[in-house]
Amino acid sequence: MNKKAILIILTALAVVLPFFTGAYVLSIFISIFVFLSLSLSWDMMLRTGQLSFGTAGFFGIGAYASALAVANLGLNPILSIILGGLFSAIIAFALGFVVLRLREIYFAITTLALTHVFSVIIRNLSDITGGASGTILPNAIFNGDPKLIYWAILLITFMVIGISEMFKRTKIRFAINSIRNDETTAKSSGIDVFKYLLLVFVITSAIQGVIGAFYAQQFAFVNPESTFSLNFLLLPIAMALVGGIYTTSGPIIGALILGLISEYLKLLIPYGHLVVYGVIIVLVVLFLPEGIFKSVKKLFASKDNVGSDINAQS
Amino acid sequence: MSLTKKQYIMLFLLALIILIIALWQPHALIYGIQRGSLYALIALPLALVLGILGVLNLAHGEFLTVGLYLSYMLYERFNLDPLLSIIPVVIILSLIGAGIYLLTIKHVLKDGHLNQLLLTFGVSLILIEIINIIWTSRPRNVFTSYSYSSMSIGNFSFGTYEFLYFFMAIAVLILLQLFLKKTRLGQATFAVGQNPRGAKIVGINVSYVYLFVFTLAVAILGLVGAVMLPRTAIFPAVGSPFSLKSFALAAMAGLGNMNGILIAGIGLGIGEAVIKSIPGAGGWADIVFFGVLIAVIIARSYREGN
Amino acid sequence: MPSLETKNVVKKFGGLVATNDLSFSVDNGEILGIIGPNGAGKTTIINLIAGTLPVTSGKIIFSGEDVTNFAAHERNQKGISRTFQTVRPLDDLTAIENIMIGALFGQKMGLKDAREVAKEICKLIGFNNFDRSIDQLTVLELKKIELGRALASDPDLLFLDELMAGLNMEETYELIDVIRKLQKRDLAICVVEHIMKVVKELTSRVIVLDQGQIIAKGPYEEVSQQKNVIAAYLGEDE
Amino acid sequence: MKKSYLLIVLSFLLAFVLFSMSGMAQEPIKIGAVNPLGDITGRQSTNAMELAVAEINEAGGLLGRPVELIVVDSEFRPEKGAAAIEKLATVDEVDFFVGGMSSGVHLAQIPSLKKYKKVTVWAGAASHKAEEAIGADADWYFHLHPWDYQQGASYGVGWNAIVKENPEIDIARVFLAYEEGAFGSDSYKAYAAMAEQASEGKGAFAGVMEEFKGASFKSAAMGGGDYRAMLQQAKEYNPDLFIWAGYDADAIPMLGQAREIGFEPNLYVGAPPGWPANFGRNPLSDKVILYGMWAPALNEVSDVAKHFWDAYVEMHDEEPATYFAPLGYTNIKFLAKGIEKAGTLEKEAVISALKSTKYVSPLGSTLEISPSNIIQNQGFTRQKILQYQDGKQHVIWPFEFATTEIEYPFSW
Repeated sequence: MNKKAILIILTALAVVLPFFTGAYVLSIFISIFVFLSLSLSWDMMLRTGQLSFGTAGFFGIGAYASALAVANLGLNPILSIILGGLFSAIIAFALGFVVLRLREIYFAITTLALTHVFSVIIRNLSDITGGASGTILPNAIFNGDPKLIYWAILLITFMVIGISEMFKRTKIRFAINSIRNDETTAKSSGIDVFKYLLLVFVITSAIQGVIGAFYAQQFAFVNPESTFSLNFLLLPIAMALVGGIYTTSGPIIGALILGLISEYLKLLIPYGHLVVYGVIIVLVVLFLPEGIFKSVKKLFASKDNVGSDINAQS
Repeated sequence: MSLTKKQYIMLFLLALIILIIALWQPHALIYGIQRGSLYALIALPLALVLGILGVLNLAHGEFLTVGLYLSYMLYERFNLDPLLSIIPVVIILSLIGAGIYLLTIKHVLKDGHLNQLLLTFGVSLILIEIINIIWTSRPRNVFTSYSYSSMSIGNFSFGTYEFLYFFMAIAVLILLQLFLKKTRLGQATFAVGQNPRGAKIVGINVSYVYLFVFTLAVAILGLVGAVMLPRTAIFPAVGSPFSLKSFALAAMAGLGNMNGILIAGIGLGIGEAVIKSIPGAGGWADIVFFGVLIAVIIARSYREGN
Repeated sequence: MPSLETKNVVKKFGGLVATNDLSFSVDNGEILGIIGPNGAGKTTIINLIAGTLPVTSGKIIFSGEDVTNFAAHERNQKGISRTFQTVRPLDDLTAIENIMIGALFGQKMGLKDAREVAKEICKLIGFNNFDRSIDQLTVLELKKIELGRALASDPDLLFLDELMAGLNMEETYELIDVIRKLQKRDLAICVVEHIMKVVKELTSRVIVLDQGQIIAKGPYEEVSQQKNVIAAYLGEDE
Repeated sequence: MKKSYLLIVLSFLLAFVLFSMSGMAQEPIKIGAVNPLGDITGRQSTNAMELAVAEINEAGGLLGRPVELIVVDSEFRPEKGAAAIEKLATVDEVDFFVGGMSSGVHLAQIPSLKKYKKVTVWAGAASHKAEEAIGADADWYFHLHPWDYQQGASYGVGWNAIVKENPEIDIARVFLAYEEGAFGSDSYKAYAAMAEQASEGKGAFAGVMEEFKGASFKSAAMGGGDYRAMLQQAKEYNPDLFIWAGYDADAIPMLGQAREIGFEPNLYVGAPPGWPANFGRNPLSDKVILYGMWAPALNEVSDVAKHFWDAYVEMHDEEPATYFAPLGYTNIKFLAKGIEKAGTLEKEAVISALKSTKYVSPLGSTLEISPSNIIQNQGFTRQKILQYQDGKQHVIWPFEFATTEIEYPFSW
């Protein structure tokens, strides 16, 4: 009950934030929500046991689908965000039949390689995509109004959180946990492993596509270098791991903490702040290996039964 | 070593393809072998760490960068020829590698792959930024008289220095395999790679083997760095793309297949060079690298699946 | 009509023949024992019939339907269920949630119904700690969870792969009683066991495997006297 | 461990509070700058801006008020660059925007810039895409760096002039090697268009360029660094003038690889935004021609350039490495001169003052505003043609700033 109240308050705070703060803080939160959603989507795939390195790739093709639809076909920008998600989902669906045969590092490197393949194709199809210099849009979405943009990404983020919770609260949870733990047992329990992998792959890719499309509409441009930047892969992974994987709260906490720290460090230490950022990441891995969320949870839990702490192996 | 019929056919096809390329694009063949060997040379230590420790080291390329800068520093400070700097660079970089291993990586070996990934990502950030603070982002070079030496056959000239990469790749490969098979430590390493728990039971000091393997991998990168320096511009992010390429080669060859890394490296190197040599198609060269990578991995999954 | 019938099933791994020309059948309400020395191919048979391994040749008929080309999860949904030798429950689910998996996917149920089914099964197998987390369970309880998961998909054919391994006598008899109860529900059950007492107690009929071939068939008492069977088991010690 | 972690968090929070409270000042004129501080270009440009501000304040400030420069790092990341504009506009409430580097980052900033419509004097970002994104209406936007197409055209003008002076020089066949990213491929498009025009006797290259060909390469900065396949194509084409558009990291390896395959064009030209440290010390550099905005040799012919150099070295104890340093200095000085001229911070007045401001810059040319293809207020339109001689960059064109004459032909 208490937890519910806190959640409602936090949600309400997030919704009314634009009334109490300026464009700068909003822009920070917009960017945090972008990475938060990517981070959650990556984690959702990870819950099936599949380590995807394709986040930036599906982000990128969603961004391009949306930007090109607006620039060349005059599609409504809001609809184009949905289109970006659809496009990524379709590509993921088609590729899924081949790629989802792979496991572990082979799946990881293949999804990463696909990201590069996407960006090379887009760079070389310059007649359609604008090539290496990219495509610009006449106007940013909502005319660049930070409040509306904030609420739009907040809505998307709530939807992503909703999907993540759906993954936690429905049958899907049993399927993907089972697949992650032992595929043979999963199959023998009647779970269509491929179907669930494909489902999760398509949904998470669609999320990444939507986020990419949103990003393209927010800044009114796409180009291969910025749009397929590995930042959209590495930062979400770092956020999920810092916060704690296999949960909804973990990536949220990780994205908030890393997002705020990186912005704050930059203002505090103009030169060389990335060193401190790197050190923070290393320290978190070394001292909070389960991520901040689970570690904090344990800290509270251990108050209840002191002494039952299982000693970590050295 | 006996080969099956299938393997003979494969070898024959490979030879045929190489012959065709040699006649059609002789320089592409040479550049492909040279560059591909470099890729393989850098991928070998990554594969070693991935195979034995099970750690995918995202800071792999950054250790190469540190090696390059160390060699550069020795050249600037003491006017030491890069090739002569191999010994001090390998020693210093080994110490740095061992230090970083003991401080960080050692403590996450039991934590699962993802934490190792994040940790090495953090380490790579730190290394890049420290280099950036010390030397700025400005590219630097050294000049040696021999690094652009060339050979001519008729009208056809090509550089010879990079053949060093090829010979070094073969030498490193042979030495690594000799080490794994013939020395006690090597056999212990092999055992740890196969089954760490079993190795522990039979009395192998696993944590020592891990330290050794990681240090050895970093030492090889020091060697490569010193040899590469005369031919490259160095800047803080110079090594980063090699992490990805190395990972790609290790995955393409399949875990534990060191010979495969050299073959894959050279194969992809030639493929890239051929595409680059076709006028107007240069921009597609990366597709070859990643396309072939994907194709090989997926083809293998089908073969193993059946 | 037998519940399961295999016709000339062959499985090769590369050049290695794992099972050769296997033909046998199990009826509803029957408990068949599958015995044989280590490496005889017992678990391979389960894998072939449950669909986790494809056959090289031969046919598998289940309830009159040819399921040879069905995927593992489809066969489970049709009614073939199995337990695993090494129990690997999901440690982020509670005990009863582990059992629910079978009902959720084997019977395509919703969460509520699956929980009811799982509770029923818990009653049947004598398991009470519904909401315990997995790491707090005893070995017997883990085995029960494994059995419960297999039962939750409402199988017509059940494979038990060394279910009794690692249990003491008392616990073993508790599970034997459970399996007897199952038999009364008209299930076809195949028991792969090393513990001959269990085989003797439970089965009406056994098949003996050696190097992937059936070398003997019949009631345990008869078969255990056959020379080739004794030789196969003795050979194991060489 | 857990306690110490909490301590760290708490100290961060405390620092945050202290930091946010410390932002009070009197009423200076605030200039907000966004640069990539992790990169030498952005760092030195910022240093040069600080120098300019220090000089202005020493001389009594602007309109009797001190000038404050507030710098935010763009980190070369589009969303960070955009957030920086938002911070400067809403938190620091700056009066003007300045900054530069990276078209990708700048494109992401443009929606924010358009939202605030503050007077903006932008030093870097050369892609015509940025010009398209800004659009024709933005009278508050001033852009100093020549656009990509202007750079290309100015070389045509330069070569025409040089060929007139030195009839033995021939640049009929031109080969462009371009890195496959935005910078390179935009250069290629610009050249291809100019070659098309030249064949019809029009445009800047008319009369000098007769044939044109290009090939792309992957820059070492992007993980490439093997130019031989491209150079082989160049060698087969046998151009009079070989030019590459890439990054500083490509400079020396490309030269070396050209030499080893025996590729020896009469004019070997490079057009990266900067050059590697000690490029001149490398014997391969001799007689290499370069395109750029500035060279230290300008100190010999321009007092402003000399003054800038000395003051920069004195203040920061390092030498300016790229033209982004004098450009950053110019960025502030030009804006300050416009404000002075307007006599007020009122937007319309500053805009019209800037439009008519002429500033003799340390880049060796006078900065004045004229319209470009799309925008109203473009600053520099011309680049310079320089040459490495005896390890030093010398200006060979425009002749008024020439520090020496061209050495021809290029040879190993």
